[in-house]
Amino acid sequence: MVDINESVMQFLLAFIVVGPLLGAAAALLPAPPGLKGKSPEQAVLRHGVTVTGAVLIAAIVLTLGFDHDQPSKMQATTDISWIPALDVRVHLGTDGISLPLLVLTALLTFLCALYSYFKMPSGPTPKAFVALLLVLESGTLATFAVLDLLLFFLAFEMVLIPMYFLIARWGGEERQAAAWKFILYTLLGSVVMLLGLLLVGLKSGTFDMMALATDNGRSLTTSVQVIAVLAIGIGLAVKTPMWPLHSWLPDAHTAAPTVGSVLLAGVLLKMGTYGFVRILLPITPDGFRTFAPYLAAFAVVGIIYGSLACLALAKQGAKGDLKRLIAYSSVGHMGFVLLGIATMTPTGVNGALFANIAHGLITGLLFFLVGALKDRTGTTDLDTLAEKTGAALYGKAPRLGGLLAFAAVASLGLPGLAGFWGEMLALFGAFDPADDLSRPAFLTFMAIAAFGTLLTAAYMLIVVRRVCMGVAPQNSPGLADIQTYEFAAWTPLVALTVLAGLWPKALLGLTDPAVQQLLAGGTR
Amino acid sequence: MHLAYPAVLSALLFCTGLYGVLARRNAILVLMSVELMLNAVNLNLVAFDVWLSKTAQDTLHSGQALTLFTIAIAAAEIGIGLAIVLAVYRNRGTSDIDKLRDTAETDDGDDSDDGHDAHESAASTTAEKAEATA
Amino acid sequence: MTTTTLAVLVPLLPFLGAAAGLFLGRTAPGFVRPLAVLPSVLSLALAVLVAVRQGGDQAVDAATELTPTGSVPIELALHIDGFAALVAVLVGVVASCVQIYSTGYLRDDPRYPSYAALVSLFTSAMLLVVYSGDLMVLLVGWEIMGICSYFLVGHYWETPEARAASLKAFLVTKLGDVPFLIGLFALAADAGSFRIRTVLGTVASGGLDHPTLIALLLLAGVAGKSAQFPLHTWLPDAMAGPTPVSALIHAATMVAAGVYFIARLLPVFAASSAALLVLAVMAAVTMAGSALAALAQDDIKRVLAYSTIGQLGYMTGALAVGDRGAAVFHLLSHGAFKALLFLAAGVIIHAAGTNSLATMSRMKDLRARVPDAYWTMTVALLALAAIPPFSGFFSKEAVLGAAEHAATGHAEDIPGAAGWIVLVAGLVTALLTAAYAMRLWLLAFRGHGAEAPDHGRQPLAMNAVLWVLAVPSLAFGLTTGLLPDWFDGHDLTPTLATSVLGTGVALVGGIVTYGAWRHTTALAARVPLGAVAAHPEGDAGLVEAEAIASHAPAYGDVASAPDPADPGRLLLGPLHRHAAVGFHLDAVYAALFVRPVQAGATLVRFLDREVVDAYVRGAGALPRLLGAAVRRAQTGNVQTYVSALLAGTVVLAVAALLVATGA
Amino acid sequence: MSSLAQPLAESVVQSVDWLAIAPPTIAAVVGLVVLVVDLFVGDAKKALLGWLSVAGLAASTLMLLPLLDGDRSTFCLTGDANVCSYTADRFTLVIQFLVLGGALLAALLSVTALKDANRELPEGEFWFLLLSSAAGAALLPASRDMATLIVALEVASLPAFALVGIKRGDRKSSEAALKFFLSSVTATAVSLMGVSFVYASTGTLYLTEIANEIQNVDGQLHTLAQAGVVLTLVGFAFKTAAVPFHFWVPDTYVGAPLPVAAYLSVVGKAVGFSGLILVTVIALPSYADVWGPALAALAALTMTIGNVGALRQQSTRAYSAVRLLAWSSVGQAGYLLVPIAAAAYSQDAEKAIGSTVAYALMYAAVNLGAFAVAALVARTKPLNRISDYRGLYASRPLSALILGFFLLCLAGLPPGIIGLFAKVTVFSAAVDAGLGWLAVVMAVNVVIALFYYLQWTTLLFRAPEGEPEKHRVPAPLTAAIALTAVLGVALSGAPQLVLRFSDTGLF
Repeated sequence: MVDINESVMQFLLAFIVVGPLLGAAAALLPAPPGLKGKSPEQAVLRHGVTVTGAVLIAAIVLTLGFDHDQPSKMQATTDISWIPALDVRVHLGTDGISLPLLVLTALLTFLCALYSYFKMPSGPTPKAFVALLLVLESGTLATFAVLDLLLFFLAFEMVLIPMYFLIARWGGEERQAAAWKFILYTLLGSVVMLLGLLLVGLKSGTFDMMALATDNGRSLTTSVQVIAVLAIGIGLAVKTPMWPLHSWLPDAHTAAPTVGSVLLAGVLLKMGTYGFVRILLPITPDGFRTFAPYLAAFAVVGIIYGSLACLALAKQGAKGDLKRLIAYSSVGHMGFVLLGIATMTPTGVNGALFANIAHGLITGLLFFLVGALKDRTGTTDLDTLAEKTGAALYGKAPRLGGLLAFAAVASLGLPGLAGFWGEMLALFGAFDPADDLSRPAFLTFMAIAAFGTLLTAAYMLIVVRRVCMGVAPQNSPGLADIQTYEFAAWTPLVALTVLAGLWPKALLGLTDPAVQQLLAGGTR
Repeated sequence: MHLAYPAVLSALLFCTGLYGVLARRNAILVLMSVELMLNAVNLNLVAFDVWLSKTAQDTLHSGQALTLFTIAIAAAEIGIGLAIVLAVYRNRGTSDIDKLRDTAETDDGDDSDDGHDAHESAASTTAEKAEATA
Repeated sequence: MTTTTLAVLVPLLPFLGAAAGLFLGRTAPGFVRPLAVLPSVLSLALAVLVAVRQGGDQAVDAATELTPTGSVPIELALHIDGFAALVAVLVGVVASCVQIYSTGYLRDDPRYPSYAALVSLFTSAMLLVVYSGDLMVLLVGWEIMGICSYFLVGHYWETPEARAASLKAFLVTKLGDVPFLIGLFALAADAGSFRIRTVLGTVASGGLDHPTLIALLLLAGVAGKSAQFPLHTWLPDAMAGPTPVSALIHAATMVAAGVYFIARLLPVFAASSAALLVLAVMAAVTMAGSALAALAQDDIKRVLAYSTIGQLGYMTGALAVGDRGAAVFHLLSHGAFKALLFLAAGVIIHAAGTNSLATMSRMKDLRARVPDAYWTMTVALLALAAIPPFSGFFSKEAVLGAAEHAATGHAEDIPGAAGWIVLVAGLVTALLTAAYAMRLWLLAFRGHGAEAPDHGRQPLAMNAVLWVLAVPSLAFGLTTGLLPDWFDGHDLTPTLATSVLGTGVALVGGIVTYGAWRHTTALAARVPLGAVAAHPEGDAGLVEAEAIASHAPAYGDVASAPDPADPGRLLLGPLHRHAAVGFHLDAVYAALFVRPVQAGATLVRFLDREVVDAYVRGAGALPRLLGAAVRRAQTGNVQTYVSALLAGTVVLAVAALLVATGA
Repeated sequence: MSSLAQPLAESVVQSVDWLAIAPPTIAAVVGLVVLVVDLFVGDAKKALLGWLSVAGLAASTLMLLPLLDGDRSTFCLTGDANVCSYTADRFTLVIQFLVLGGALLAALLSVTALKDANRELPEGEFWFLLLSSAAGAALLPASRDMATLIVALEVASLPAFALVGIKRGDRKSSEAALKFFLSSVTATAVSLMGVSFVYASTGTLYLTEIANEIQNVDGQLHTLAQAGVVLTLVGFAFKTAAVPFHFWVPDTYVGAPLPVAAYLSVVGKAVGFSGLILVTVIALPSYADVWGPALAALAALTMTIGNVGALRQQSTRAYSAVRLLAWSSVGQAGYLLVPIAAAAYSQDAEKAIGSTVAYALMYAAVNLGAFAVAALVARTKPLNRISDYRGLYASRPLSALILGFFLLCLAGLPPGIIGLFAKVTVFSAAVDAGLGWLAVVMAVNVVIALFYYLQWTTLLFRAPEGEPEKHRVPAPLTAAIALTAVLGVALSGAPQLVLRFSDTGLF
């Protein structure tokens, strides 16, 4: 809307990617004399908030400066050669597909920094915590802003060490095993992805995503494309997570601190799905076409599997953990995103990207709420929370109960809230998949996935029944209702969920032209 | 004389040397068998050199040059080998190769005894040396 | 102000009221009541204005693109024809009455602000469904109504019945909505747009590939939302919510949305005669089954719930014979008198302190305690039983007339069989309706035994609303002449044959029930029964919550009561036990859906822990085992090292030679 | 007579290009000078020898600069000028830089080690041995005929045996020296046998000549030649500690003084794989189908056994830190062998070899850095267990961060960006050559390796048990750590400095 000249836009994007890194380095140094603040911990947490705030403002200005009439054109691009030997170029840029993800990441990290400024998770020095948080932010933002395959791999891996430490040092019980499983599983996936990326890069001669997308796989033989899609697909599927490769997610979420879970669910899962849209769809279309039905099948199984797992956890007497339940719900939601991508139609991919953003907002909010619940009641185990009739959160902390009900309803995909459009478009894409994909198969997938939404509604509302409703004995101590800082951290998420629900054009207007061009063979 | 004779002889020599290295327990004998292996190689080289120069392929006689080098190398090696065996003998009182198990990765928690038995054995050897020099 | 801006304001006002109510709820309690009532009344006024301006001629159409989707764009569209205008007025009327009634009903309930906001949100969602010209925006309104019904039915979340009923209500409607969504996709794929006008155009030009399949898919959604067989089981349980909610949602508006949707897209259904036949059979089964079940219910609100299912069966029957004028006419009149019945029932429950008819039949002079409720309820029951000159008679006769018209083969491309099915079922149900109406009236107001407790005058707000709704129940019949120009112009005046037959059958039903009552009422004195609320002096909401909670402990079942003095028990005979529990459909669903899903859940839990995780843990253990082997190989003996070295060399040499020569 | 003698003399006395052979010669000469000076220097000023050797190594490294412009070769055949024994081309210069740089860093570590050992270790002999070994190691990459190759290998190895056993009173040191000696000598004997077979089948020792002659080897000599090829590789594979020949590594590194272990892990390995490259790529390109699969199998086995061995190290056992570094160096040797194996399959062998050189440079800098920090910690905690590193961040934050950085470089994960890109070059060499299975094995190994590297890194940042005691870090040790750290960070910033060798032709 606001036209900002190109060099400022380039600087903004570069600042968004590199800023947090500098902030992380600065966080390790002792606070400068002027900004001492009450205590070193408070100073460094405030430093975290300021850096993430600056990055968020830069992201918002970038969005304002972004030319909304041509979202398919790559804007704010910087292109500097870094390692000629490996043909690696620092090629940054953003278009309709990556801009919303950039803003979502900047927002979620800022809210996490703000939340932990007031409520520092229990664990060692906050200095390391802020530094790791900023490195994590830089890694995630780089993943969405980078247009070079090897740099994408570098950013993909940059996220692992900080998240490992966040889980291992500030997590809940048996966090070590969960952190190990997270980092080793994801690393194996990403190294296999590297093989695929190298295969594509070497066979086509360049690692530049834009050139490869424009080439649309013409210079790669079909067999090379199939192998590349298999390798890259496995790496991305581990990160998404796709059904059989998901077993690291529940453990990581159960053990991670609230902020860690929010970022893990809100941002890290998106790197996998973004990889599918940015790399596999445009660069190796033929290879992806052979795997699309299998990907759709796994996605649909993931939806049903995730929902059934949540139902098992939500049952009375199953001693299910609430964070583990939300983790499995993420597996289900990501199943919809993968189904959307597997249809290879503009509608499906638009739905996938929309569901990406919606899942980030809603699951981020859910994890914040469960974290707040854990701070208040000391446990997230459903059976201890809801003794016999339920935890009666509506009675004890009405606003917290109301917000939890709102988040649950948004998560089950109520139309009018963000969760619905993504899933609906993915199903609509599956109803009429790309022409050379088998229609009957995708119709059955669509039917099963639609039934999945019913299961999602079932376990979400069972959770609301067991947590929010129930008989509150008179003598039970009332829980503290929502504090101001929690309100500040959560209102943006609630507002955006409602806004995206009521006015989906804000996102689909951006992604649709870019997706149309991406699927039409990237002709400029 | 046909090439096969020296080649077979050097192979035999090499194998005996090899057997010596693997089977003997005393370090000195192991060194001697290593020398055998090196001499087998020298024999091989010289034999090939003669065979090649007969068919005028190699006027440079590099086989013999390499033999000279190998002899020099063997000499240097045996020098250092003996010095090391002497050090082992002086430290342990025996040059029996099977006893050399200190640096192995044993499963039992040998960190505690490792530390002090290194000291006490050093103390015993220094005591021996002291009375030896005296 | 053009009609379009007026039309946009109609759903927008309650939405803004809801949003304001939610935010100001805690901070400024003073504003909550006006914020609840004013938007509904204002939107009612605007709806009337729009209806008058539209006046049944050309449909008001306006659209702006809501969002591109990659293939079929979704538009924020309005399509207001005669039907939409009038139904919107009905919604406005009932919503305003319910809001006013609720101010009295939930006078000192701390959760009133959120309740009022949700009712306003519901009203705006229903108005969105009525006015929307785009199917996807209709679905948005459709599902928001579902979630509002979930929250409102769960209003008394202390009582176990409310917790279970709210979950069941949402899940059963959602089960219907899944095929509904797929049906919408099919329509949009064939028509190339979600706009209703384009869809109707495509249907007219025969563009639908599989009209039967699409019709059946849409029918599943409608059955879920309008509580038709087989997805009707949630409505009786939803009576665990507050009475105004039942009056608004489960009598007049939400359940009517399904019928209204079919009326809007009738050409889609008319395109395949098989669909019409299925619709007719569904309507017939719904009508008969629910009427029988109504006879066996002890809870006054469950009787009315089953009655609603039956009357909706009438409307779907009218649609099955292709006359949407009759269907919407019956929808309007039923909306009015059924809302009145529910609100009156609320008053009675508050006065009697119980919702059980058996207990009421053991109280004397209940009618003296609540005269307003008594008279308005009598009017509504007569309308329900379709006794001339009440509004029910005219609308029901319109339906039976249309059925007879189709049965005698006059209606083109409507299968005669559908007409006969609807006609026969309609007459049987007319008889049963009169029967349970009479039973309810007798048990409630003709009870004798101990003096009914006296808790003083009912709040004015509640009584005033009753009289407001009594007017249309009485006078709506007179508008049969005016309505056709709003509808498609078919004549709605009752035909002689069906009127005589219908009224005769109704009178027979009533008299038989009176006879049975006279015979059994003597037994009432000998078997004392009572399920009375704990705090009768509380506000109506509190009394109702305790009444609902007290019913199951007192009688061992939430629906029926072991009362020999109940004429229904005599009339139904052996059928009574089955009718009371709604013909065991709940047990069937538990076996068909609930148990397999739970079994699947435990299977997944086992699979996840034992199979998927086992591979991951195994992959972790493998390097450890290998590592142990390697470390054990480090024996420390140098001769083993050298022998390994030489063995390695030999193996390498042989392998290299083989590979070189072989490969 | 004189005229006859004159051409004969001419033909006999070769013209020697002294500048080309400057780096190894300077190292050797300085070694001798140190040995002689040791006689005249009193006990107090023994440190002078240390600084003299460091200066000598620095001088020989600087002598590489003038050779940068063109390929210069010397000791050539009078008859055929381009068949030479010593060539200083780009490959040689890079490996010599690696070797001499590695020796320089090891020397810096040794200066502190010698001072701490206060007269237990003989300074004069130590420096002489170190310099002579460095000279041998510098000679090897330049040698272009089998004789010089074997001699250089031996000159690099023999002093190393002595260096390992130099701690007079220590049982472990002598035992380690004996094990190292016996394994190495056997390997050399086998290698010499291979050389003799190759010589028999080709009739020459010059690598370039072997390349031409070996193509037209007739019938029954063919199997002899193939056997010769494999046996020749054994000697060099032993030096890089490929799997069947790796058993000596853990025991030797534990027994040897830490600087020597560092020296062996870097320079020893450099000698090994440069020898491998010379033999395979220059001497026997036509036998690629023999040594290709052999090296690929070796690489896969080495990686897996090395990483898996390191996985099982318990952190509380004595010397577990050095033993872990030993096993990790075996694992890293596997990564080094992959591009050489890939050279057999890809058309552009030199590009693949460049990946090994690039990875080796990264590995050298980072591994020596890790050893330097290990030496620093060993000064206060002699048992050098991994558990002694617990909470290092509390007492020495900077060195903990640096060690963490080095370990993550070895693991190949950001923040160790140079480690990541070096691994990417090795991966791309393997993928380019179509060795898919090897790339997958390597991927699995990266994950296994991360486990023990990251376990050690997390240990650094955990809360320390006892109170952290503070004392001064000696100057040479800080210099070594600072040099490697700056090198690592600079390379992470601009990996092109190292990775460009994987792009340009080296020979």
